[in-house]
Amino acid sequence: MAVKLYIEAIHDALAEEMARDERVFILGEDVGVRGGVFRVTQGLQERFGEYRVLDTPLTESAIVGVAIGASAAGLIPVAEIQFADFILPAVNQIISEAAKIRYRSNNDWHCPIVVRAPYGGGVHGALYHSQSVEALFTHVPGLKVVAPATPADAAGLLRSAIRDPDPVLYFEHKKLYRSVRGEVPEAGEPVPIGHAKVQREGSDLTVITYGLGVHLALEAAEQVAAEGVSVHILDLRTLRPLDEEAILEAARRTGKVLIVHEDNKVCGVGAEVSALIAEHALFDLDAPIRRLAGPEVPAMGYAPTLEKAYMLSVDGVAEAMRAMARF
Amino acid sequence: MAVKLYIEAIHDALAEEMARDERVFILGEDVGVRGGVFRVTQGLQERFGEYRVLDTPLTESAIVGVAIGASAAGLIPVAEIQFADFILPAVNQIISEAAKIRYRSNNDWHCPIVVRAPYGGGVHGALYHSQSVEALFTHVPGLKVVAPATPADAAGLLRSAIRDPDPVLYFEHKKLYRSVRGEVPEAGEPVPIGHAKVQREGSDLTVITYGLGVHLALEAAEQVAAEGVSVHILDLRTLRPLDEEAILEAARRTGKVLIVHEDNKVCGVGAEVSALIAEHALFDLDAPIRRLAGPEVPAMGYAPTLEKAYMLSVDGVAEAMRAMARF
Amino acid sequence: MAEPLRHRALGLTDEKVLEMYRYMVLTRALDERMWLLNRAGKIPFVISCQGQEAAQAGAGFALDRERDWLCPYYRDLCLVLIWGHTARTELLAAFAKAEDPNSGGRQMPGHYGDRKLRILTGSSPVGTQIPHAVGVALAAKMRGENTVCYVSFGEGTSNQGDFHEALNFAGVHRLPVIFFCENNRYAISVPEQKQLACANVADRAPGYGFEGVIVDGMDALEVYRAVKQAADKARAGGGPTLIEAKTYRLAPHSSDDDDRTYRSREEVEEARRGDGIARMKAYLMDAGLLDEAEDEQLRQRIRAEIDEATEYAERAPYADPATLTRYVYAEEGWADGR
Amino acid sequence: MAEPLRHRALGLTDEKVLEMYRYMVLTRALDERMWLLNRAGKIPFVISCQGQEAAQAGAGFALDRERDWLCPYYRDLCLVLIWGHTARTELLAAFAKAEDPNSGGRQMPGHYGDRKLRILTGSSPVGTQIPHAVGVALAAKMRGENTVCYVSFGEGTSNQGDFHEALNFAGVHRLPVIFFCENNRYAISVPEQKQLACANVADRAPGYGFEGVIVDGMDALEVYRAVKQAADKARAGGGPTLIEAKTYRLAPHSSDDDDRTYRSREEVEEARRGDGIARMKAYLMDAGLLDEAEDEQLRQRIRAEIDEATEYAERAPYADPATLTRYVYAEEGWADGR
Ligand SMILES: Cc1ncc(C[n+]2csc(CCOP(=O)(O)OP(=O)(O)O)c2C)c(N)n1
Ligand SMILES: Cc1ncc(C[n+]2csc(CCOP(=O)(O)OP(=O)(O)O)c2C)c(N)n1
Ligand SMILES: [Mg+2]
Ligand SMILES: [Mg+2]
Repeated sequence: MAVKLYIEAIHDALAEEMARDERVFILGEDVGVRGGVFRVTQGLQERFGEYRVLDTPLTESAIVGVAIGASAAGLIPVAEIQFADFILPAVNQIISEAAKIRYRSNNDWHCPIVVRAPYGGGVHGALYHSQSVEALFTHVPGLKVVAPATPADAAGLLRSAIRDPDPVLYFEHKKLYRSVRGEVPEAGEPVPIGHAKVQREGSDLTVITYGLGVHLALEAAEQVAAEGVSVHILDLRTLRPLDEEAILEAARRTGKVLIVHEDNKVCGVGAEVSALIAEHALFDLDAPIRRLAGPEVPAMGYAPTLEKAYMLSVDGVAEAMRAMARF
Repeated sequence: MAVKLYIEAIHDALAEEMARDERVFILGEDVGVRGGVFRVTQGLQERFGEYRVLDTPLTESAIVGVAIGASAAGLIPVAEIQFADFILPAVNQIISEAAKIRYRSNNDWHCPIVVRAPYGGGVHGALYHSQSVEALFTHVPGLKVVAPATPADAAGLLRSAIRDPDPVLYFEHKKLYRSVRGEVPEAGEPVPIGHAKVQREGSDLTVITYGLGVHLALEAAEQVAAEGVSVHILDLRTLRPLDEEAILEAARRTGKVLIVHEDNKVCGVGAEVSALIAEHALFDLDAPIRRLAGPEVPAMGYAPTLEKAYMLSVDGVAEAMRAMARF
Repeated sequence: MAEPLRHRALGLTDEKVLEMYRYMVLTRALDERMWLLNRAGKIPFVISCQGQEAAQAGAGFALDRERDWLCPYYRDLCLVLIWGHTARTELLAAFAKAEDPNSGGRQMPGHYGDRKLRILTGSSPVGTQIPHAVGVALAAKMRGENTVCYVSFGEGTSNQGDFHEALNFAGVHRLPVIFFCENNRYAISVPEQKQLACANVADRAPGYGFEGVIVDGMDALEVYRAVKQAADKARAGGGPTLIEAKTYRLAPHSSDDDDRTYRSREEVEEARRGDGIARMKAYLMDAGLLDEAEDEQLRQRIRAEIDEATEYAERAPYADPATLTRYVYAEEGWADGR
Repeated sequence: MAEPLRHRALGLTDEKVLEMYRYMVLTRALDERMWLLNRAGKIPFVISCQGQEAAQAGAGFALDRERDWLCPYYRDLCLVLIWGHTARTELLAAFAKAEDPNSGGRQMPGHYGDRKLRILTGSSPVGTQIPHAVGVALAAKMRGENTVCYVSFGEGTSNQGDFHEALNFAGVHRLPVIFFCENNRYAISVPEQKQLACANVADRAPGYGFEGVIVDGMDALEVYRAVKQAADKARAGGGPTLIEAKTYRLAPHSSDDDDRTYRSREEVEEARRGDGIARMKAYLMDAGLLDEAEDEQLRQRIRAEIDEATEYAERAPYADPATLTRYVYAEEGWADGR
């Protein structure tokens, strides 16, 4: 096992998949010569050539649309959207096209594309370089959506996304890029899409979360453990399709569910998680299902005061854990 | 009170608001000379002139973007998107721009636009003329989203939307246009945004729904009433902001909640409704919260067999009511 | 009598030009049949290509049916017939039957697609196919394949953002793609003067660094010439071409439209006089390749073919409602063989 | 000595041209200060306009500050200073302070907006402001107001769908809008040859039925001429103009960028020799309107102004975190006075 930064895990998995299968190629803004504004694709153009790491014009809809066409012709495009906030011009290509190509052609055509996008806040990104956009896509049949929290899952889910026969949106949290380090198996095994993972075993309450939330929850769980509260943590990893079984099991495990995500609360992924539990495990609950999520504002402010007020924190999560444990 | 078709109520409210306030104008594809492909704006260009009912080029992003600019300059644009399915090219303008203009300018600028879009199926519209797209927007702070079910609400909510100082998405169900008739107050009173409405009082179970679902639920309630099941029906009317109080009250009223909508289930509006109840009224529940919604397929097929299999039906709703009553 | 030799000068045999004509007549007859079926309440919807057959026939014959790709739009009935679809397949689509190769009755008619024929599946939001075509061409360039990707759309659609982004992308990388605009003067009710700020869609090509060509879309041979040139150029590595075929939509926008609300009958009649099918017939008769009796025979054969296809399609089964939830994602064991 | 009279021939008084120069120098000094503050760890981010001041100054002076509208982009520091913002307001934004008139510290610096000055609020996704400008111009036309709306953007952004849709819309309705492209040769790391399939962004104008003008963006007076002509034309009902100012981005894309990874130092140095501020200074000195001593005085006054503004901005308070949830929607009692 090698220990890697989250961003290194993504970089290396990309390189390995490209070496493994020559149909895989990357396209996006500044991904080539510059190696990406976050340096995720650094060195890949030198290694694989101009066309396999293609600098495109500044046109998100075309990046995804061209990827779709190339995938129809037998390639496996990995499109990079520079910031998740800028995926919105490509929404029509993603939802009207990529998501529906297999269904509308009655299984004749398919669309094995990956769309990678750095999301999330806490990096002075202000309103338009901090957003979480996953909930716009988790509603859409035909799409798969993943959001890894650890280097191992970042690598493993990227491999799965690239090998998947259907379109996968791959959201990588910017704040994790260089703040999280972890072991990544050398073997290069994919992590299957659609499977949540228990990140900590516990018995008093269950936290269901993903992305940065996993790390906040793990730290908060340590905090409250000292106070005798035992927290069970489920990392969703895949946001569509949700791992219903794992969610229900985690909920039943403790009877108390706290859902945590950075994205806005209303109609976020947490709503679906909660609804699933309310539909299938209601009588196993000992407390109302609580959601701790981004406040209902369009996005987070640039001023440090505002960014901090927006972001989830270890203390905030710990506080919510305590309140739920007391319930 | 005049009795009007749903589509007439929309047409008349548009005309009255335009007459009342000369800043109000309509723009969209085929809205002028043709009077709209559904004839919602029929006769309005003759009455108000070419520019107040403006035929635009075939460009949804520009329709919304131009509306935003015109609203900044003091006008009140009512943009028509010909089919809700075709709102997707305008998503960036709606979510990145309209929804965030007030917030990002710290209350300096505002964006009083209305975007009208016919949605929903059951009219042989196949995959791309039948979609429900509301859940893409109900997640977004800064937007308001309404979906009236009756002619009176269609008129009253349209008035409110036009007079609202913030962007409002107004979804009108195509199948209701000419199938539903009802009384519309002459006075032209707005129906306030953010208020649900009890459409039927009952005591055994609560149905929470909107749009076409209201009519299916009302019919189904009649069916099961004959069998002794008393159904309470709450019509959400506004999908963002949700009327939390009314939702919780309706849930507590019977302790059994069935949520019904045509849109896909996962991460749909029903998920938020369910999560609200699971958060705030959990201990008032006598049964799991059930959601009856569109199946998890990209959209509904053209073949009548597939359309029928997709659509909610009175029988299907009645069956779900019975199951819940028995619980 | 120089005129009658035009097709030979273009490298088209007598047989080919007659075949071209046959496709145009077949298309028109099939299109008319669909209107009849719609008016008889047998099919819910028709979207018509009347007036655009010549443009499509010229284009279809100029491409290589064995290797080129199509990203057509909903009026390209003649084009997909040339590419291997039949009256039967399109009537199966019109009746929304399970056997429809385009979508198994899932999509409206006119939403073409067929993987084995390299017809990329299309949708309704206009213009989305244009970047797809660029992606197909990019793949061809990356793999050094000598194929051309052809994509078509209306003049209204040339205002969509996707048009712009796609043409620029193709221009930057000099990709082997032909952008074919069937300018039929209207986008539903909106006439081209209210739709386009420029006189010709082709005027936009210089903004993408390649050639824009205007061609009389009622003249199949002229369209053939333009598309052949563009295809040859693309295969030689010369990059994309934007071709604008000036046509006219003779029918209402669709069976749900009433075009009398926005254009005069005189205007439509005037356009009808320039109909590409009549012009092709006159050309063939002038050239001594066709006489009235042969034409009548041809039309009879086509009618029979359409009758047979109608009967077949009408009787064919709908998709089993149990298939509603299939093919959202790849199913267990699915292998695309890529 | 014909050259030194250029500004008078353009109708600019000596005072005006000196004022123009002052804004350019102020802008550069302010921009440089922000880099220093960033490198000192005092502000998290800078987006720079170095190299584009001349283009902005020429444009700003050609418009009517009392009635015209701006939809600027993130490099338009010089433009918004001309329009009434100050070193203080922009440093407040750079420090993300509550008093920042653009956004109260909610947005990154460079996201200009000020309702009382008719500077429409901007965002980060590029190009979205272009249709907004068309909407402002549409409102002006509908109300018979004699205002012009000016919108600017980079050459990379001219590939976005919104550019295309907006320009066509404005062309169809001949709206009073000026589309001003500040072509600084790069979109982050992507050079214009990989970004644009055409040689000039201005080549796209014919596709929208109006004039495209190329102007030397390092020459403030030439830009003034072009924008003035476009504004006069727009006021006279002549519709839109697309102006492309050829400039060069002298600094990295932003404080997060390292431009050595994609362009040579030689190239940057070469461009620096054509810097618009130096050229304007030389012009003024040639014209006898400025000498070295006066220039030094001017720069000192500007430094003092910036020092004072820096101090003020640094000390100013951040937004109270309790304001986080305000202004998502209009609050009770809010009246826009429209
Ligand atoms: C994005 C989108 N907006 C609106 C529509 C509705 N619509 C269908 S066809 C059409 C007009 C298309 O005009 P044009 O591109 O000229 O093609 P034509 O139908 O004339 O061949 C419109 C507005 C659509 N299908 N997609
Ligand atoms: C829609 C969108 N995609 C990507 C970005 C990230 N981004 C910010 S500036 C920029 C380059 C812009 O280039 P250009 O339009 O030439 O303007 P310049 O910065 O050179 O002045 C990019 C890619 C963005 N802001 N918006
Ligand atoms: Mg047309
Ligand atoms: Mg640039």
